[in-house]
Amino acid sequence: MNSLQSYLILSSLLFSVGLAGALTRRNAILVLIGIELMLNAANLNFIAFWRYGPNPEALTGIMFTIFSISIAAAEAAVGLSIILAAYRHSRTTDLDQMNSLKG
Amino acid sequence: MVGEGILKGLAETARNFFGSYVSKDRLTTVQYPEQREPQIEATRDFPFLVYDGADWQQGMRCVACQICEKECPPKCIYIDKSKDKKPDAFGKSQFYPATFNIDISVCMSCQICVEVCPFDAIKMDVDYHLSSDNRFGGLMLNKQRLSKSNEYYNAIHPTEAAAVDAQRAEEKAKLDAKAKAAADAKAAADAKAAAESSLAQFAPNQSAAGDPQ
Amino acid sequence: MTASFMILAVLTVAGTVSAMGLRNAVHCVLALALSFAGIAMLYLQLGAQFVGFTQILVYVGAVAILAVFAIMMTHNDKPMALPDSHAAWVAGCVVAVAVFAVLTRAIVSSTTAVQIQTQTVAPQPGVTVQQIGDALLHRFVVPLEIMGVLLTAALIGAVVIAMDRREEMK
Amino acid sequence: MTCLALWMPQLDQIFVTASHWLLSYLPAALQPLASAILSVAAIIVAFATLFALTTLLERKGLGRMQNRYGPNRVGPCGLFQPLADGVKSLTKEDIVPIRADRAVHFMAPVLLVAASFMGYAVLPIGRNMIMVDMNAGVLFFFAVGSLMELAVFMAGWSSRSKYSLLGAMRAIAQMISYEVPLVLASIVVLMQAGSLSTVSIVNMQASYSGIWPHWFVFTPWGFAGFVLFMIAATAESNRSPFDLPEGESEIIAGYYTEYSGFKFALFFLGEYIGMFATSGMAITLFLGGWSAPFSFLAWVPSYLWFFAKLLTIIAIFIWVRGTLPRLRMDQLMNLAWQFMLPMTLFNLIIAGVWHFMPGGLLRWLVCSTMVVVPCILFGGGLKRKKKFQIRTYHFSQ
Repeated sequence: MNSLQSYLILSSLLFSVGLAGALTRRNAILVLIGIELMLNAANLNFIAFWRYGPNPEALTGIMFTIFSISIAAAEAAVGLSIILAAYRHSRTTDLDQMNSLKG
Repeated sequence: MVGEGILKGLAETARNFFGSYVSKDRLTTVQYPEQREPQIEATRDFPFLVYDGADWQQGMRCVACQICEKECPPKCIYIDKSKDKKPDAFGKSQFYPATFNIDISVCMSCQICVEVCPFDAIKMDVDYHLSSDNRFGGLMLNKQRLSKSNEYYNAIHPTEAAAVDAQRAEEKAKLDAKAKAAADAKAAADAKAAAESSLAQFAPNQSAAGDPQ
Repeated sequence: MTASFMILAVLTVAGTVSAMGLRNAVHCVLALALSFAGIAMLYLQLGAQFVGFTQILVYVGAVAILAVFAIMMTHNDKPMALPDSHAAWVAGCVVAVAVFAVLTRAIVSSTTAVQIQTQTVAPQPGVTVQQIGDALLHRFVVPLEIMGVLLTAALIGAVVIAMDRREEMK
Repeated sequence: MTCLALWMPQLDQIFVTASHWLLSYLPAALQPLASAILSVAAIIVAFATLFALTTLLERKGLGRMQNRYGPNRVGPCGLFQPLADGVKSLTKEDIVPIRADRAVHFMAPVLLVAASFMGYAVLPIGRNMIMVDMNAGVLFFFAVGSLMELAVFMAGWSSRSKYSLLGAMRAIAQMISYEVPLVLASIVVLMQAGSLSTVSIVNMQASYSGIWPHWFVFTPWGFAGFVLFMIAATAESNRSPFDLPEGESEIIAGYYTEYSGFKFALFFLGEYIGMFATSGMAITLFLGGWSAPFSFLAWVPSYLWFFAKLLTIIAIFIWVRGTLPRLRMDQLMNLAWQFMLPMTLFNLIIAGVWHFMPGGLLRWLVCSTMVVVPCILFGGGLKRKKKFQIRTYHFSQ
């Protein structure tokens, strides 16, 4: 196994753990955290490919990661504020109990 | 202008900072263990017991009347009355406190014990060096630690002590006068009785009638 | 696979697993911060300094703190009860393991990765902040501007959504 | 005199040469590691000593501002007071609240101190005296600074005390609010220097025209940036007048209420070390780092200049602490978002104008006006009397 592959396997492991968390946890905040972890795993892939790719001077991987980080930050802010607003309505962040569309 | 107040404040603290190095009278701190502030006469903190004369046990003014014990708001005084009596400063035979304890960790320095004492036996002290490494023994003052001489009282509260002494001297004088008058009366009565008895007997001796004096 | 990679990988995976597995939500976020920091250090190891520091600044300094605030504001800082049914839990894990298996199989059997590896890889492609800045403001200037608009919109949107509207409704 | 002129460069580089000499005795494989350990040890020793000195200076200075003596018992002029404090905090019992989250409670002070020490890696303390010359040094500094927020939260949350939690929430709100102007105020320098590396920023300022140095603080935007940076730095390091997170009269000691003994001392250390680090960054960005203030003083060893500037800034911190009362929470937030943020953004425009205008008196005039006018305008907005009404408090539902 070479270095690129080890980075990719690490990233897929992170992705799967994030996925498992997002699927099994019932707390909305933790689900969001799982999604963030999956995004991060993808970012790691970009950087690894940039590093071991054929032409690193193009900076495509780095640029992609920078934009991805900004989008993830925006996503976290909006997501958490939605959870907050939902909590105000239903007094819970448990996804199993948030089962009605009526406010 | 924005920030003007901040600049003024900074100037003030700078003035204090440098001023404290220039003029010594800005620094009002008293370097405590070495330097002491002069004691103010009306200072008071915890009560003590006054005794007259040289021996604290003999001259104790307290007669264990227990008024202070009853009046004390936080109940920090504990008195045991003695079984026997001994003569007090006025020569009257009185009880004395067998135990007299004040827990100064409880005492609130209200001075009520002093106000109610009819014998001027309990007064307020000024000594504040009372720190101790033992909360129970160190701050529970017994009779011996509480007793302080009348001279000490005169030294810490001169005006008040002078008034008390004057009043006690007056009382004592009154008592002495009374005693003298009583003694005189007694002597006179004795003389009279003696005279009568001598009259009743056969050999009256006039000079002997004045002898008991 | 160097020793430093192994250490960082173990650290990151441990952080991630505890972030998804601990019962107390605040512990989860703290473990998440560890995992983010580990990923940032992996970036540094790969020579992407700027991205690594940005990762710490954005994820550890902002997203983790934001998550923590959200947890405190939704009263989730007590240990959570275990799920009643294990069915969903098992299903989730099975799916995740399946995904991992498929990905690993793909990576290990990939010929492209081996091809890339056999090429001469620059020992450390020195990317300076200057290069990144140039790229951002020349080749990627339109995405950068769009990103600015997106972030502003997200900022305003987050404030509007999270605002307590009870006063208005009265 | 010639002898002196000959020796001064050696004196300037004495630490660098000494470290090279020490390292030359080690095998080549160990050298990078040993070099790192050596620099870390040097930084920790130097700045921990400075911390000890500062606590004493602060107490004495504050005392003098209030016409008191300050500590003067332990040793001559109270010089050994920090030692006594250290011994005291080491021998004190370490109390952990029974319901506290022990692991997090323990990790918080460690993380705080570690994070505050990490910033020194990119501070050029003297000529050639920097641990790592990173390409993105300034970014590293701010990234590491943001770790402190997490440490503060861990301390406040794990203590399971209302005071701690309130203090932590206040601290985080304040640190996040002031991190924005802090970074924005330093961006003007990055714009001018065209680099994020602290070494090249200092090198840019270390030249002279006549006897005057090219420090960034001697430009309108640089001066405004410096003042804004220092205000934000005061708030970042939770110093008076922004010491709400640990306002003794309201919430005891804020997020470290439940800490005692050596952990408490660690918080204290972390706070001061963080303050020195931000001051050091201000020196690097605006005050020319280790460069001498006049060209004819350039023979003085460079690290001495750095520490002289650092001590001056510390003195100003103490002076401000002795002067200003604590802000209210709403005043704090208004200052951050209504004054600092617009001013720093405006400062970016000023720096741009300065960059593209031809040099001369006109440029000075235009840029100075551009600094002063918005300052008065935004400041006036702060001063405007607000109508207060009776507030009804509702706790978090």
